[in-house]
Amino acid sequence: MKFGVVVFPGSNCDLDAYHLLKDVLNLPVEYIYYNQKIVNNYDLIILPGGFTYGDYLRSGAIARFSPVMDTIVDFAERGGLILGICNGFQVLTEAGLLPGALYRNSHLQFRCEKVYLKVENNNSPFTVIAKEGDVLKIPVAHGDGNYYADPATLKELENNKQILFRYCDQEGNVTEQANPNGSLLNIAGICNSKRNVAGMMPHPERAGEALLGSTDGLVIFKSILKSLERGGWTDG
Amino acid sequence: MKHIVKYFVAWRGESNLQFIAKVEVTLKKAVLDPQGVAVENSLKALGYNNTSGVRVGKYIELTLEAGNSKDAALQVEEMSRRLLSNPVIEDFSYTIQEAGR
Amino acid sequence: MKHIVKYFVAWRGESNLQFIAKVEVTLKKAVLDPQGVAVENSLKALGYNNTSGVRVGKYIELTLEAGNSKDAALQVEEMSRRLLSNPVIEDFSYTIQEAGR
Amino acid sequence: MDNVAWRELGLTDEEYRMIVEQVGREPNLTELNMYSVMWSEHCSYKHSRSSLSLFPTCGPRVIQGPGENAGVVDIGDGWAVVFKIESHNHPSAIEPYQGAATGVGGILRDIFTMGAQPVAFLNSLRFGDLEDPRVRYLFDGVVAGIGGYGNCVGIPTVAGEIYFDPCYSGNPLVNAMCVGVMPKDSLVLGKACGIGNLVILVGARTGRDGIHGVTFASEELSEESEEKRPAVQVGDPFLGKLLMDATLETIRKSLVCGVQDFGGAGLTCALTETASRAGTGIEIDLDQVPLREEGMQPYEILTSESQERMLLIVEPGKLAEVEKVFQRWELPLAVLGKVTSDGNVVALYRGEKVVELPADSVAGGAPAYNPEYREPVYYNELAKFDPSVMPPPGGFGKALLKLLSSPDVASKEWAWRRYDYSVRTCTVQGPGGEAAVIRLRETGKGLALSVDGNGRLTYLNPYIGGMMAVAEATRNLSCVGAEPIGITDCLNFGNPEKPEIFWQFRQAVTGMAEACRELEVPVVGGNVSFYNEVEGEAIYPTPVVGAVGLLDNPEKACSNALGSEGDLICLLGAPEVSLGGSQYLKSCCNKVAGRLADIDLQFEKRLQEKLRLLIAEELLVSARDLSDGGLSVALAESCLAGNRGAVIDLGRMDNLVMQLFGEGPSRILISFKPGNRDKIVMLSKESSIPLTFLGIAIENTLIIKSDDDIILKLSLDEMKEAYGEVFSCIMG
Ligand SMILES: Nc1ncnc2c1ncn2[C@@H]1O[C@H](COP(=O)(O)OP(=O)(O)O)[C@@H](O)[C@H]1O
Ligand SMILES: [Mg+2]
Repeated sequence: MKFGVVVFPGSNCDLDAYHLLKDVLNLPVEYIYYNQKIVNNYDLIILPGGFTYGDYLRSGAIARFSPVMDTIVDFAERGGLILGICNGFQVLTEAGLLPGALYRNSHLQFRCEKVYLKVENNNSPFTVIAKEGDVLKIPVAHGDGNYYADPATLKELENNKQILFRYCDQEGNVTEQANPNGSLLNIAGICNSKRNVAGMMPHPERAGEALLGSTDGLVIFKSILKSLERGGWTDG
Repeated sequence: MKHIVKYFVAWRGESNLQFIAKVEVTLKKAVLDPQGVAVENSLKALGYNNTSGVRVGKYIELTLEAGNSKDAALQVEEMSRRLLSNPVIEDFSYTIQEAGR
Repeated sequence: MKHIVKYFVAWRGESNLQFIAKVEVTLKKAVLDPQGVAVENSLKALGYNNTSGVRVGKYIELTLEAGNSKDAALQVEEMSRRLLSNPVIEDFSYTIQEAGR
Repeated sequence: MDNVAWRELGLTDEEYRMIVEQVGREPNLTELNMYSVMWSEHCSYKHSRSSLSLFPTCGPRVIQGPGENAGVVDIGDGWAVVFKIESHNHPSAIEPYQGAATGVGGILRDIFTMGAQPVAFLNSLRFGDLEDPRVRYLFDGVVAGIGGYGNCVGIPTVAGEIYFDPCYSGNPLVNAMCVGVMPKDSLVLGKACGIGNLVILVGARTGRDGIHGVTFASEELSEESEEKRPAVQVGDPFLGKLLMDATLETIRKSLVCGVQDFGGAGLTCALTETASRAGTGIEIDLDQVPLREEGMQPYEILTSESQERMLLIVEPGKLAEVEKVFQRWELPLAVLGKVTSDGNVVALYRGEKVVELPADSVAGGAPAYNPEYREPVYYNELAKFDPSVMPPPGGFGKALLKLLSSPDVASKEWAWRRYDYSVRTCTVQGPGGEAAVIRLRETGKGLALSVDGNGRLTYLNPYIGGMMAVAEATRNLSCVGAEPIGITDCLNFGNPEKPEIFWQFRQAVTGMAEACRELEVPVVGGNVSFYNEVEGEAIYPTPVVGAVGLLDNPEKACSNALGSEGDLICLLGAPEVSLGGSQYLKSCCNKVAGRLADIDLQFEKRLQEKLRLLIAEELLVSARDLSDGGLSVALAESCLAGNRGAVIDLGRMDNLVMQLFGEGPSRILISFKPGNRDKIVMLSKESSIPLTFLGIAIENTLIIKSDDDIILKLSLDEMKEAYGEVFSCIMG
């Protein structure tokens, strides 16, 4: 088994993802640099959080043209598992690997806080060990997490059950108050229609140790391990 | 505040024309523009080696009512200076157009 | 990538004119513009009650070399679509002007 | 030379005479500019140097005290902590976002310059009255700028403090602190070592940023166009982050012999300081400096404060490897020249020698002044005020709500939720606690961090105020269970050439130094910011202390939140308090006056030691220092943090205002399980530390009784609203 964490110029949660995989979960993991090509056969590639290229112009806009992205697109097309966290999610939408776009939080401020996520769907390699309706406590830290997609795309996301997580309150109610950034339908995380590529604004890698306040983020990583044990993810 | 009150009154009194104002706000020339640099590098990496001097600024579009275009321009000038731009580091320019023309 | 190579070649080959391109990127009408709302509120708080429909976008200025203005426009169109704007949420428009004119 | 030149550059005739003597000839204009910036107060500390020598700077753990870019303290296991605080007050007053952002960027470079991986930011802020729209603009911009830079570079901002007072209206204070860690043996100093080694500049291109005070009367520059005017420094956190990673990589790979960041006075400072520290010289070619603008003059290149640049001293044989590291991130690198042996800094421009100056003279030759000082009239006047005549208008409950909703006391979450405080996944306790706690992955230990200062107290009594700042900062560390191991300080004052201001300065530094000695905590670095005045009106004298503590086990860090119902609540420490200078007087009675409670530093030390012991023995549920607002605010805040109520009985008391709102040092509100009571009583008795039983934790309501009379009763919701929503209301 091998995990890869992509390092773009300006990524800054690469270390956190790496640490979680290596030191908390004891998994083999290596960095993949922005100017490399993917040569190894990774079981999962993480696009971590941060401010790639300073988030100048638009979050993720410049990173998506990094040399490594061509091979990441190939990897996705071959069915490889990809998880974009925060800025990684933004890069994936910019690259067209996930539908929609993430733009300025509706209140216009960067927001760092613990939020609650409702697991909307467990039919994905990223949520398979969760029960639908489970509530996870995971922090967000972003300024551009406001998810937008046009009505047709939203409908498709719902119909295909591509919405993995929505912002909710502690009891699991999806309310406007629980929405930290103005995202349509309180969307916090989605996957593609093949279900091998997912993106989420909250940081599961920051919720992996009790000392730091929550271990709920492990649900996502353990789901990934579970589906890998089962021999990968086949749609359906 | 006196200025504004004046305009405000002016507008209450006579204005019935609609104008579209477009304001461009850019960093002053001597001020570092990290966004511009990043975008220029990215354009070059994409093969547009023929680009240079990229600057990234803000663009603001708004509708305003005013008695005439001169009055509209004065107001846009004023709001650009007071709110839309930060005179310490930014310059602005604008155009005014009567709506529906 | 093929596209770019074409332009790149074109530029190497023939271009000797300099153009100034100005690109305005705005959120699509259907996309809520929180910055626009905030600016409009501030304008109103300052007394500009006669303003409405404020939208805040980006303004990008750059210099490019090209053989002729049509070629320059094609390239600006392309870079706007690929990098400068995100078609999912944004529209863009641009103007081209020969430098020094 | 026309004698107008040096005066216009801010040098006195006597200073100019010293320069001529030290150089052995009259300097040219470029050289004079270099002297002007290096002999400025900001770089030469000419008014503060002799006072700063009062600070104790040594200790068994100190690896590097003041004099380098940051202080370095041993934290065991082969590791060291590196930290420093710095002001960016004046730039932030002009352009709050960029001023604060570049302040954060600057202090970040001071830390990684030494070879340390930055792990945390802190900040201490002061603004005027929020009624003023300009103040709101400054406040919002500064907070956004701190977040804008810190969030982007991926170093968590874990603690800070914010206060408001009209005296800071036109002159906000923005003090930023950065903390880093590194293996002890990878310490790098800002020294230009090794004759023949290369002098390299990496990072941003040099523009005309922040070339100030440089008004030339000379002909060549008289036609300064609009565009040549000094520009506000703009930070590029993206570049800053890459520069940090790449610089640290060269240090880890032992590719560099010296590293120096570019701060105030730019290239001039970096060149002369590194050469002076190493006892060497440097010769560079200004034409090699990558420029952002055309037509820059040598003096502009030499004094530009463009951000995100570093100076590296590299052996020629290692150049290729250094280049490789910087190339990975596509960072520009330029070889400017080399280290020489003659002690001179030489700069060539278009083939001509434009500068040849003794490095020691430029970097360290400035005179040290001992300014006059005089006790200001207000001092005795204000101390006479008798605050006992100020009962709470509208009752105790109303007064507490008023205090909780005053911007000084109210929750600063509106600001700190805009800072990424959890990136790097090491933040055990973020903003909102007594001190922040971060775990060190490498050693398993923890660091506790706090920043404190109280301008109002220091104004009323600079000597005690100075002691209080040190005591409170270290007390906050002890509240989480950490042992204070070093401090850094930022001294924000008015114009030191005014005797009353210098008196404030001298008194405050004396008090701070005494507290450091008694509490056995060394000062390993800091910063002085003078001339914080607008139109002759100075700010409150505001010394700010950044303190660093060590925790053997971060899992044992104590919080300030009440735990379960039934837990006992006690006051640990001295019961003496005063309403003089209190937050209560300011917020509820609109008065800044009175005599401060005294501080017994020996007692403070014992108290902190005992508190740490109680926490190490895991006897406590919570610990909170009593500061602004006294007992009442501490109780309310502990309730809010734990989402618990409390019922408190003060017994028979004559002066309830004093008991509830009076302030004084050396007091901690603790809570614990009833089963630990006997042990805690015994341990506090052992060191003769008073322990006063106050009450127990209950659900939902704070009730305070005196002799069976309920004198205050507030629901958690009422307090939450007062405490939690002020800034969203004011700032939107
Ligand atoms: N108030 C102070 N207390 C202790 N040390 C100080 C103080 N002010 C300045 N110093 C020390 O003097 C030196 C020069 O400070 P400064 O010029 O701010 O550094 P830099 O060049 O990194 O900006 C530093 O080592 C700093 O720690
Ligand atoms: Mg320094």
